Amino acid sequence: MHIPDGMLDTKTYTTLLAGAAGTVSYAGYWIRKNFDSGKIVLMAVLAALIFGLQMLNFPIAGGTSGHFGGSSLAGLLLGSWPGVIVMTAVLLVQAVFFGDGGITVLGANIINMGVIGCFVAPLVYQIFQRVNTSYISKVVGAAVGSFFAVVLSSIAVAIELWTSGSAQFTAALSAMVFWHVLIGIGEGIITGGIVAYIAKVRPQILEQGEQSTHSSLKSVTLVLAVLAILAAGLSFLASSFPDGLEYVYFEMGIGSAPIPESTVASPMADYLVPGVENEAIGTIGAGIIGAITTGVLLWALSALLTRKRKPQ
Amino acid sequence: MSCSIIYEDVSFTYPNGTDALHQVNLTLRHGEHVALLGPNGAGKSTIMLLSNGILKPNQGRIVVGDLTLTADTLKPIRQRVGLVFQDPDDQLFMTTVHDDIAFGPLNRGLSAGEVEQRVADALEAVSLTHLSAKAPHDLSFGQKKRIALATVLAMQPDFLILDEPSSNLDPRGRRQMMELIRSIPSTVLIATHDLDMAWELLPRTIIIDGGQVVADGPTRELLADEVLMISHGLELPAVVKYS
Amino acid sequence: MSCSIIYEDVSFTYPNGTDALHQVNLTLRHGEHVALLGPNGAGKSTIMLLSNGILKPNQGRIVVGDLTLTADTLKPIRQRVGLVFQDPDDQLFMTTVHDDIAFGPLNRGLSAGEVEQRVADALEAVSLTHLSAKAPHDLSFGQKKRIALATVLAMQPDFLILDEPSSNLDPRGRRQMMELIRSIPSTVLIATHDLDMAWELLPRTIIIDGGQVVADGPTRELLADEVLMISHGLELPAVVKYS
Amino acid sequence: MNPFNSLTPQSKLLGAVIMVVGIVVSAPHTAFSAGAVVLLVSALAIIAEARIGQMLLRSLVVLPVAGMLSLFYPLRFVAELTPAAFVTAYATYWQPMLALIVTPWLCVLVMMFLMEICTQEDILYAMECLHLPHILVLLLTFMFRYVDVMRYQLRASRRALVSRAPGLSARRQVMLYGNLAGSMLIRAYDQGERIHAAMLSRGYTGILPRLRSERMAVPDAIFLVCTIVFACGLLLYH
Ligand SMILES: Nc1ncnc2c1ncn2[C@@H]1O[C@H](COP(=O)(O)OP(=O)(O)OP(=O)(O)O)[C@@H](O)[C@H]1O
Ligand SMILES: Nc1ncnc2c1ncn2[C@@H]1O[C@H](COP(=O)(O)OP(=O)(O)OP(=O)(O)O)[C@@H](O)[C@H]1O
Ligand SMILES: [Mg+2]
Ligand SMILES: [Mg+2]
Repeated sequence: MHIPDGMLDTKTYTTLLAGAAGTVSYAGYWIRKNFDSGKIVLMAVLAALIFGLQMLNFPIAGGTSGHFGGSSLAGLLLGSWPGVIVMTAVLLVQAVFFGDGGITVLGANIINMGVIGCFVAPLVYQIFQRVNTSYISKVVGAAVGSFFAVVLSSIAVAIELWTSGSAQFTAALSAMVFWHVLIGIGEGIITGGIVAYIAKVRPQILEQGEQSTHSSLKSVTLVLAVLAILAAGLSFLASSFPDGLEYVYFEMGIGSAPIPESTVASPMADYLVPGVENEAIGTIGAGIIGAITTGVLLWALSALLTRKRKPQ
Repeated sequence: MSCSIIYEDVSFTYPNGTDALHQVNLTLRHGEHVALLGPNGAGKSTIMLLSNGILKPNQGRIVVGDLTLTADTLKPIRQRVGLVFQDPDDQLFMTTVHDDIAFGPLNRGLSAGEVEQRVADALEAVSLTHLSAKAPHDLSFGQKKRIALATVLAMQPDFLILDEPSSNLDPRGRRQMMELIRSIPSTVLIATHDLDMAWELLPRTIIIDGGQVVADGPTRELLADEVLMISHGLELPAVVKYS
Repeated sequence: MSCSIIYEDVSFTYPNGTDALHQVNLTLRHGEHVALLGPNGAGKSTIMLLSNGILKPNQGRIVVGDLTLTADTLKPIRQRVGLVFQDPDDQLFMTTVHDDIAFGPLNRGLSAGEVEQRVADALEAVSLTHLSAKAPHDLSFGQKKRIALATVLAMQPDFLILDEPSSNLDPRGRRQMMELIRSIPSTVLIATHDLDMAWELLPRTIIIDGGQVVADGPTRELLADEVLMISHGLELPAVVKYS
Repeated sequence: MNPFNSLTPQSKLLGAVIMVVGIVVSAPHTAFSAGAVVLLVSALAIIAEARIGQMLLRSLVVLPVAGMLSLFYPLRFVAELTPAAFVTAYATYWQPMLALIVTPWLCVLVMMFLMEICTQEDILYAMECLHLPHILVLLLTFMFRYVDVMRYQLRASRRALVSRAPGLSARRQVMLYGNLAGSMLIRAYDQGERIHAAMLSRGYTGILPRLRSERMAVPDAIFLVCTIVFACGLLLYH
């Protein structure tokens, strides 16, 4: 699901933006090192396919509908790192051109809908391949892998909503996971179907994807570790600022109802109690810190990637 | 069962605003073999795509056999009309040539033996039996054109609509295709720029230009009329010109 | 600058194992206009795709002008060789016809005025000036074929390679195209099944079959040789047959 | 004359991002601050002669997801699992729920305005100028080309399917979807490679040619300062 702007608070989205920037810049570096320019065609075609399929909704239970995510497919056919770039491109277009998914939460969406699938699905697929390399095992591995990727990414969304204070953890988690188990089945069928076709008609693509995954699995651990440290640091930094939503609601008296008892027992209880006197300054401060952190990271990223630009 | 097809006052405008057809009236009678001629962009392919409901007319109606084309009759009409597209890539989508040709007959619910027989016959008819196991997108353009024809032949439709069947075919393939069509008892409509084929094969000709029917009559009369031909981007067939 | 092109012992196998070319030797001299004939699947398109490095030979080498085709010389060679694909959908990729034709000249770094001039000329040459603002995919197949030709004409390449340029063109468009090619001083190679065009337009003919060159000589000699033609899926051109 | 024409694409994109960040950081919005954003965007849209109806319509894309997520909000305040408790929670907290919808909607409105004053090529150019990874911009450039290829492949597959299997059972149709998507991918890939080759053979070097090349100038600076002031104004309002 594309999270829109305003659903995540400053600490969460800056952390995830930083994490995504790091991942994407490493992915760009990896591609420059390992891919020739001819691969851009497959990447772009896959981006276009995923972009198109994301536009089509398929019905799931209870009158709701879900749509294809595509990160697993990208990860399986291209390898994890190129997959991340493809998903970033797709999500960027959805956000900027169609307003589907927000700008500030782009990092969160890249992690949820891109990075997780690009790594989880190939990993599961690899496990299946170790057991058996038959055609059936390829298809089933791809389908199961993409199912898990969808469910995991829904868990990530729930956690993000919870740390942002936009939702209660158990409610968000159970609703998200229930819904995404169904979506995951759809995703599994589509991914499995596409992989089945490609394994039959153009197995080379799948093999190349596997090779790319092999060589990237080692660096995954490293990046994930850095991400975790970064996340911990940033959330510590930002958590001293309260969430704007809670602040306005309780301090400015827009809502006048009494606070129910359960607030205290909720996982975010301490976070809900406003502690800073001048909230406007606090919020602005959080914004500024977020903006600076992101800016520095983006600058570093572009410096890294544009060093080798075409002369013109 | 009658295999006539009637266009009554059919107009069609593409979503981008191009007025492709304007009040076209046509009647093809049972078993007739008809040529549809006209310059590029005249509306030939548009007429063909209308015939089985891939495009829907903005105005007018189309009657196939005894059914008027509506959302309800789409299915039975598509069962009867076999359409070979101008671009073979619009036609082929399965993993192997064999599966692609078998697709139509299988969906008709024929028995496995019968399906195989039809596939074999269709491949034989376009002389590409040796390519049966290849993927359709791994073929040369002319081979794809032939396979596209075979996929429709295998369905033995009552009404055969061919868009530029001779383009990109080698001369021998073109001859074979012509012999094949001559032997088909169904109603046949062929859009083509191959005037010699029309001359030899198709007794009746319809000329359209700018989305309107401008002439309809015996091929050997119309195609020998130099003024008519030249004024619609055509010319005399070689057989007339050189003899 | 010399615009010859030489194939030396070139063999090519597609990834799916199809042996498309086998030790092909060819020399096209500066300014020559040559026809490449052969049945469907002979390897004509494959030869053309090799010429500017879209496919890479498994064996042998290709020399364009004074450069041997390698990864390093790809760019300058592509600047000189203009290729019109058999399938126009492979050629057109911008959002409007105008942008598509302007693409090549813009990449050459021409000034805006010059680019516009070239676009206007190319559209004029294929008589489709009125379609300049349309999306290339919203055209009829024949119109797309013409636009594909225009995109390459606008680049004024030293070496022009056309795959089936006359297919799907109406007779008038075909005439215009022939006049146009006659007036081009560059080296021209045309793969075609249109024997009359080869007869009228192209002094030299190369016939390939099964991935091998089987004849190479003056068009009017080869094409009048009925035994040779029939044995390679071809036939006599109408001008010979009917006169 | 439309003053936005004298702005470079990169400052348009940057301005939009600044406004979105301002809106997000200053959330939640009172009727007044939300009104201010809507008024500003409408005023700009009128100046730019943008299609306001279209913008509004397209901005609604955010409602399903934002609406669903905002439903989660009051759940934490449900003391016990009785219907009455749920009703109380939702009745009490409808304002934050609304706030959760308004913020994303305002952001999308800004982005839709951006799309009204920029073409696809503009945005790609702006991304290139703003030093987004080159591979990303390159990929996007190609992606836009191939979306059309995909669309036409889809059209082709549909045509093939309906004309040859009019009465396809639902089960077989589902089974064919994987096949169709796969074949679309392969076909688009093959065609993509040929198109890529066609582009290369027409001198393509990695950037789409652009007739005018824009540098930031005074109007851009003024525009950017204005957006920053507006964003800070929203923040300080609280
Ligand atoms: N998909 C489309 N969208 C919009 N306009 C189209 C489309 N296809 C064709 N047209 C336009 O409709 C008109 C008729 O096109 P049509 O394809 O029927 O011509 P045609 O007679 O088949 O030409 P050709 O001989 O080139 O195949 C033309 O002006 C063409 O530009
Ligand atoms: N993409 C491909 N993958 C695998 N095999 C191919 C591919 N394209 C063509 N072939 C095969 O290579 C051989 C030569 O094909 P080519 O396209 O060069 O023929 P051609 O002479 O251009 O034929 P046509 O007259 O039909 O255009 C054929 O046997 C064909 O089946
Ligand atoms: Mg047509
Ligand atoms: Mg060919």
